[in-house]
Amino acid sequence: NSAGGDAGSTDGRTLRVVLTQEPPTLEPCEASLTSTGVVVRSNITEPLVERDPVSGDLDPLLATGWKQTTPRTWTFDTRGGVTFQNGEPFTAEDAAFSIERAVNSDLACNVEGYVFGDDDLKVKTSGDNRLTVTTAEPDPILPLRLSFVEIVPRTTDTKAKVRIPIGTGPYAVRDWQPGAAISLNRYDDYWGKAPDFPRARYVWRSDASVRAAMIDKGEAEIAVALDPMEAEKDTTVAYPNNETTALRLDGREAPLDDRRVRRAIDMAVDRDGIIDALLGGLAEPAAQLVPPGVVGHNERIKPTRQDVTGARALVREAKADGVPTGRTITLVARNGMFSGVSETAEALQYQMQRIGLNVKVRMADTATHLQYQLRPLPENVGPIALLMMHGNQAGDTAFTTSQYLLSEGPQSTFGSKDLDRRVAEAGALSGDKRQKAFADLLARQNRTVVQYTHIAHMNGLLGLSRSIRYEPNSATGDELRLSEVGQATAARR
Amino acid sequence: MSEGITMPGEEHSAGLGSGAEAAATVAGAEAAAPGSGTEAAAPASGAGAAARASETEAAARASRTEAADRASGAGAADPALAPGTEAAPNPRDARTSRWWRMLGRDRAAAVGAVILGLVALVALFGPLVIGDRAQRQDLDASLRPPSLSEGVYGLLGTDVLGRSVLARLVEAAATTLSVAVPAVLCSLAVGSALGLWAGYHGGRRESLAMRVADVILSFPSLLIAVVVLYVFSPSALNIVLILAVTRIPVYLRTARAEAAELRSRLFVDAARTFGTPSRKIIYWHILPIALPTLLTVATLDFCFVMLTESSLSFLGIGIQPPEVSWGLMVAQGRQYLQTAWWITVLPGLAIVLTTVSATVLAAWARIATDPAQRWRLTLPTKRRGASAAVPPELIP
Amino acid sequence: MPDIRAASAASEASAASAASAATAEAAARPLLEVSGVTKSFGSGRRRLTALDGVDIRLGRGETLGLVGESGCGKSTLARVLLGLERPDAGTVRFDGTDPFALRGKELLAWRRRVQMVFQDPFASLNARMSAAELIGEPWRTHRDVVPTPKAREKRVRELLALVGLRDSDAHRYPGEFSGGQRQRIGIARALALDPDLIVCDEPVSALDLSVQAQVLNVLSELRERLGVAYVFISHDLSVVRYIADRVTVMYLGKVIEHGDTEEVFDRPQHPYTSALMSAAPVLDASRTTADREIQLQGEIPSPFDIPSGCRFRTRCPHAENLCTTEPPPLATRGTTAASGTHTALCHFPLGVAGESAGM
Amino acid sequence: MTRTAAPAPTGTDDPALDVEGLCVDLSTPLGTVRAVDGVSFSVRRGRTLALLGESGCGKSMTALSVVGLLDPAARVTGGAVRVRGSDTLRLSPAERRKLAGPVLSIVFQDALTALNPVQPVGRQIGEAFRIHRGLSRREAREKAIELMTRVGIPEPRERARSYPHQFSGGMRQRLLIAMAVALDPDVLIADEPTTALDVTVQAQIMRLLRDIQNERDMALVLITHDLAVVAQRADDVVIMYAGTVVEKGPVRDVFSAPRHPYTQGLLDSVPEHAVRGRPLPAVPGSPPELSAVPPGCAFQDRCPLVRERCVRERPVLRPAGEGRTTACHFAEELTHA
Amino acid sequence: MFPFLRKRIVSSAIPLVFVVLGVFFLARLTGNPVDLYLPLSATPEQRAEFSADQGFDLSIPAQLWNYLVDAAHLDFGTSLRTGESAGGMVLDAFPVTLQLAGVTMLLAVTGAVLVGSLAAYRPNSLVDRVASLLSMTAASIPDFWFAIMGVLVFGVGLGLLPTSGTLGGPEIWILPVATLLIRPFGVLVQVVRGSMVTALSAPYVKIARSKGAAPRRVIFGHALRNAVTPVLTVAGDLTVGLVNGAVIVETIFGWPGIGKLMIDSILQRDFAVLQAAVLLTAVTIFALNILVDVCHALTDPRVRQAVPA
Ligand SMILES: Nc1ncnc2c1ncn2[C@@H]1O[C@H](COP(=O)(O)OP(=O)(O)OP(=O)(O)O)[C@@H](O)[C@H]1O
Ligand SMILES: Nc1ncnc2c1ncn2[C@@H]1O[C@H](COP(=O)(O)OP(=O)(O)OP(=O)(O)O)[C@@H](O)[C@H]1O
Ligand SMILES: [Mg+2]
Ligand SMILES: [Mg+2]
Repeated sequence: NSAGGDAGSTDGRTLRVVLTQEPPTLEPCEASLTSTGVVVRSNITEPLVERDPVSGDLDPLLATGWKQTTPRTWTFDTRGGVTFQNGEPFTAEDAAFSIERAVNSDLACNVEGYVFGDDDLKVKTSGDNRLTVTTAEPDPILPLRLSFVEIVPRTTDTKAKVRIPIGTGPYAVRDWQPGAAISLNRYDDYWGKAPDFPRARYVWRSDASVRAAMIDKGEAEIAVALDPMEAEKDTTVAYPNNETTALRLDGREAPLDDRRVRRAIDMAVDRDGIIDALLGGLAEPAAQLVPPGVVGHNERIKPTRQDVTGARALVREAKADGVPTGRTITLVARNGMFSGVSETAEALQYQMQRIGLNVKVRMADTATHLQYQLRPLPENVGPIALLMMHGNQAGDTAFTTSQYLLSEGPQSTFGSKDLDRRVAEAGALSGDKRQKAFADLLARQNRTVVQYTHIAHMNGLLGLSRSIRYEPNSATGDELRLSEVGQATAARR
Repeated sequence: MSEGITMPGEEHSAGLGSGAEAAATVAGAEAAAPGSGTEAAAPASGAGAAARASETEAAARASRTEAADRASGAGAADPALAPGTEAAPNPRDARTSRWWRMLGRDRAAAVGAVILGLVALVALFGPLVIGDRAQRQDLDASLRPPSLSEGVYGLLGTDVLGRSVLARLVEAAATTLSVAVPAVLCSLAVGSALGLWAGYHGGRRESLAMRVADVILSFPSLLIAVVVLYVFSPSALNIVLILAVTRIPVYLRTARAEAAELRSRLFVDAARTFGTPSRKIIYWHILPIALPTLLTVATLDFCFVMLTESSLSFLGIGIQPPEVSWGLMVAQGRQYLQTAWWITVLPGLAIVLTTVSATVLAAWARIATDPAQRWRLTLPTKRRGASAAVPPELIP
Repeated sequence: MPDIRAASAASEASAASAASAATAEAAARPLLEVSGVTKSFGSGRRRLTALDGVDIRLGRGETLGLVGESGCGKSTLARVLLGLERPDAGTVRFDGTDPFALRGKELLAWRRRVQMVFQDPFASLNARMSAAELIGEPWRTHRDVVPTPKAREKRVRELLALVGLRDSDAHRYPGEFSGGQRQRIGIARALALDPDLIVCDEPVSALDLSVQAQVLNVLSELRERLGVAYVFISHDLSVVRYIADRVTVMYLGKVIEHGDTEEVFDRPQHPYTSALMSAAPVLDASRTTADREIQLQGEIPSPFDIPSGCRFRTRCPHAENLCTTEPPPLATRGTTAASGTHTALCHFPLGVAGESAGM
Repeated sequence: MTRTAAPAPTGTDDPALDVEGLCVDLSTPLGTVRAVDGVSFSVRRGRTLALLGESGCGKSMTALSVVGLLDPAARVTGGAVRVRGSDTLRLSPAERRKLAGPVLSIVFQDALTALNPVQPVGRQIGEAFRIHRGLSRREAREKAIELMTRVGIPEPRERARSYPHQFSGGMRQRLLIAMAVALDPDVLIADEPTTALDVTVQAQIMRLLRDIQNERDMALVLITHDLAVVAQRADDVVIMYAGTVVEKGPVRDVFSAPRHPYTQGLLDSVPEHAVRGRPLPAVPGSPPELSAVPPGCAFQDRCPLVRERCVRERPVLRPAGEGRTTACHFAEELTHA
Repeated sequence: MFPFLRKRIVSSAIPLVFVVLGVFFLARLTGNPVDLYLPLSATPEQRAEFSADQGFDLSIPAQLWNYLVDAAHLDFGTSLRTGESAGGMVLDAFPVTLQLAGVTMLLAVTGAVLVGSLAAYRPNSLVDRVASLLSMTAASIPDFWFAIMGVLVFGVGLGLLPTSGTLGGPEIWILPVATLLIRPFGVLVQVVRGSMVTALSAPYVKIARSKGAAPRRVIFGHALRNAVTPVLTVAGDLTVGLVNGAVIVETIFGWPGIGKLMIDSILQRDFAVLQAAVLLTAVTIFALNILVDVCHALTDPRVRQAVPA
């Protein structure tokens, strides 16, 4: 620990990663929290199956194969010859235990609510290597859901969450100095390919410029979530991070209850301008809540082109019909949602004002923002345009629609009966039909409901030191696989 | 340790001769005329003579003061306005012009005053001139560096939304001042009132007030800020209120200390012997004396308030866009430090310049308002000796 | 002092009436009667008795000189007389009433009758008020005394004239006056309410000789013309001897000798008084004091720890065992002058011819 | 110059302190004024010279310029201050510091503030030994205790550890004297050493000063405006008015037969000489403001003898009898009055 | 001295109570933290269950009572965010802040005493004016700006210092301390200068000079100790500011101090941690005030003997 600061010295053997914040815990069943998952997932612990972030296909990990035996039952074959970092062998019992612990216990694991809702799962093992999971309703995407369950040994505490987990992953936790750093050691008995770096070390800085400076200074090899300003440097790599920003318009309050006004707002936004000037060009204009690569993404809908005159005309028209377009709309955004968020909010406000609406900005903290985002929605706050960011990590639009498009969806302000029905129908489908049904659904919301003014599919910006080689993908933000990082033997790209 | 002594190059004769002395003598002679004129009318004997002699003396002294003031100020005394002919100079005019002259004597303070004046003018009238320029966005013109070719508004470059930094600086001046000034004034008023009351009465009332100050001081002000700004609305008014509340202890302590010291002064005792109620003693006797110190603290606090507002912006709980303050500009611009320095350096410079000017001016004002120190301003800087101390209450 | 006499007719009139009233009632009852006044500060071990059963009496138009070592409680007594400090025990009767029992209007009325001139003319005038404002300050509270602004202006001019200042001085600030002139403003302010009693706490000790003479002249002039009574505190014995009718000598919070000025100065009974007299340097070089000076030994005892018996015994050249055990009795000696007696608090008062300072 | 412990032999006619034509200029709001104007006097060892005059006439200023402790606002513009054969005004600060203490020493008036409130008095008294003799802390303390005994502080060993606020005014003044005489200076200047004290204490202090002076054969310059003190304690007197010397001579002679109307006025206004009930014969008026000392005689505004010549011409110090000088055009009239 | 201290301690403890109560209620005003800690899709039942677990379903007075009872047993609850004991987290974070604040104030006071005395010794000299200007500027620079500049210039540009972090040699202290330092230093220089000017014109300084004391002796032997009272007061208050508000430095440089912990727990509605942190800082501030008083008493014998009125 000399001149290199927290991240340790540049010894070429330690991979130093600088995050935005300290993980509150490393408990695997909380791995769907970004700040925990980025350290734990696929580094310390592994799930049965994993989703390929690029193709969207499911790949075997601790399960070698799976199939749906009845509409409500799936069986999994687990991998043999795998040991936990404490030396215990991995068996189907462990997998069953982990599922029980994450989904059915009283631990209130984050993954439980996030991926599985209320429904409990029935888990059975037969022999060391076979596992049967039974759901209450038919579930075509159960393996995908199970990709969120990190496998821990049977010895793990079931009464309380653990801070430092044991898993089967390529790295094991060596040491956690609270507030300062988390160090990992390569797990030498890892069943898969041994990673390049024998050691890894996480530190955290909340200021993006400091994270960037650490790469520049050679104090870290990887820095996450850099500011778009840094995009021009050759030490940064952008990657699509599955996040989509949008304005959610509260269709219950005038003037947003008028579709013309909502459509006008959609037309008022200068997506290209915002992306170029504020997001460093690191985003794609969006027309839907899910990015390409997610099941249900509709290739055919194009982002709305900015059309100020058209938008003004719509607003005027609405006004002529007695819609109180002068009422102040509150544009709520969250500090730190993404880099440049407050400028983006200002730009949106300005653009909305240009078409004759009255808008004020309110920057909120996470807790306050959540009050606006989640049902029960706050009362008596007037018309709200909520700047939100949605990340579909699971890769299936069903996760999006149930939250954002249902008229009673937890994160939706309104909707239509027709759409609700279609959502229910699409959820039961699989394969191409599923894709088509969801794609159609998304296009339909844009035509009939217009609850969202989609802004951009975001990109993350990763700082990478020249000494390493790493290809980020859409999952990098949630699951930074250290084993994919290699020493830069040859010149990088 | 003998810098008071200069080595005379040659033996200095004991008699008259220095230019300054000659000037003083002339002034004295001038002044003697009206004095002796009045004397002729009055009878003279005993203590009466004594009294009268001192009257003339005082009169002469007064007119001398004016004469000397004039001479030293303008460098050319108008003979038509010699003390003899001048019946009753308007004291207000004389006083105002004396202030200007004293300001002129302190170059640093004069520069400070000019800067502050400019800032105040810009804050008052700037927004009228620039119209909506500070808000007008042009995403295509994002981050243009300062240049002469882009018209007035391009002079200082543009920010990331393509807004003119100059226009934003102007508008931010208004916001910044409209936050800092009321915040300082509120805490000044409340804190001083409480502190004077506590200090004058002493005893239980004093300890009560001091405990209130302790509570406020040991409260994490960030907590209050977050609660008020996130839970209630994050308006400029609320920022003003928070800043005002958290700064109250500063004035409270200062005022208490001053009042506690002043309450045992003889003229306060004197007022009590007339039966003057405490409220009025505080208002008539204590407040006027404590005020310069309190105002100095206030000026210095001004700096603190601006910085705090800026730090709140850094944490995202300061002035909310699209309103803009210098602090917010610095905070928002910090990520462009490497690519577009002007967005953050210029407002930072504005803060530094304003507060340094205010501090310099406050130091000057302390001397200028103190009759016992004021004369120092008439000396050349080198010989001015110790100027007024920054009061110890300069507590952040 | 012709020019003081030349003051306006109004003040002349009020002065005359006050003077005649004073003479009429003078015999009837004393203006001021203080008996057994005790005052201490602090508490517990740090308790300090500043006044311990002090008695004084003062008739109308009389001047009482109060002398004593530094810290013996003179100023504290003055503050008690002014109602600035409430005594722990004992009574103060001003013209028959107890000022500490007064409230509201009556209190204000009493406040009008007793005024004070402070030792330090620099500190007792608020430097930010003009002479006129300073003199008129009491009227801000006592609005009825001089009701209209016009009348006030006039009265300020009268008062200025009375103390020998000019009209034009009204708009000057204390900083522009010399020490003597300031002290006159202080006196004028004390006179603004037409008081019956003025307590002067070392009014001249901050002033130098020639100014001191000017101020003393103003004070005695006023006494003659307005019939004001004074309590005159000083430790300059020659000044007291010049101005006072009676003298009270204090030591460590107690009155140890009281009597007519001439009596006390010429035939002191208490050894402390006698030592005091002898220590005062005199101008007349032929009468150098070196030979007859009574040198007091030791320091003044701490007021926190007052000696038993006679409090002067620690330094008294005549102290005997009795003095340690018994508090001294009040020794009274027949009077020579017309009024009052000459008392001393001593076991062994000095004889008439004995160690008299013989000035 | 190096310090030699042995005092210069007494009896020589060389004055221990010789001030000649001292002028001090003062920067004031009204410009530069001359606060001390050509003041000359000298004093031999064992003798006492009194500097007498109204408040503000420049007595302290004279004393401070002699010891080199003037405020930055004031500066010496002329004259010479000779001690031990060298003119202190022409010495470098470091050389001057060597004189301060062993040769020239001063006692200030305000004992309340002149002692450092946060240092034990023993340390303050011993400091001179540490500076000039390089004694250790302990040795200096012993010396300090000796001195405290000398000035009559009871239980000096214990009291050396006390702080100034634990002493009464008179004791503090004695401590100041102890401090000033620590190194047996040739010249001791006492600037109003008793003004704030009451008569019995004043008498004690004056006695102490006299005893110490006799013991160590010092020259004493006593600054005061108390005529009685001067009458009793001084050999010679210098009377100052508005920055100038108006009369100089042996005390006895000057007081019995003043040759300047100001001296006369001063002597008259002493209440000791007054008859009760009669007004005191005060000197009317107040001294001129330094910025406006009239041309001619500075005393003209207040002088009962003022003539036309006094307005025109400033009187210079002239001999007026043996050992006496006065600055009055009409000194003879007073003499014969 | 002891009665004086006892009295001071008793009277300062009262504000402590108010601070604790105040934080409790203010925290409750910020709303229910349930949403933050449950997944966005959590059901109402899950929310209710979570609330019950954490005791947020009780009435506010009941919550307060529980809190006070637990606090009396030095149990400050567990952090919602990390599940650790709040008291432990706070105690872990505190030394960092204390060290930062301590080092900063030590340097600030020493530096200010040197610079301020130098300036005061020759008022209005070049040194004085430069020192005054610099100190005023230092006191008015936004600290986060200074910090980021420092990182870019010294960390990246010149490569002299590490950019941030807490582990490593003494060099890692430089930037954080410098950032924290500027304002207290600027303020203190002015305070020291002011009170030194006063002290240097005091009569006892004249006496010291009349004894032939050299400038160094005059300044440090005599004037300084007399001038130090206001400096101590201000330094005490500045330290209070640092204990309460090193947030920005801790945020930028990644120091896991109490300031950052406090703001994080405010933003995360982690009441237990917030309450524990505020209580600890309030106690520290209380101790600090007493310390300042003791220092006053140590430097000034008059204070030591003062009879409490
Ligand atoms: N407010 C007070 N609190 C505590 N002690 C006091 C107070 N006022 C006076 N004393 C003490 O009471 C004693 C008498 O004080 P006082 O001022 O009356 O003396 P004095 O005779 O006027 O002295 P001087 O001649 O010095 O003016 C002194 O020991 C003084 O310290
Ligand atoms: N630092 C200063 N700044 C301005 N004027 C000063 C200063 N010191 C002294 N003076 C003025 O210089 C003149 C001479 O002062 P000095 O102190 O020598 O008088 P003094 O004779 O000692 O008077 P006192 O008897 O009151 O001590 C006075 O008019 C005084 O106002
Ligand atoms: Mg007194
Ligand atoms: Mg003097």
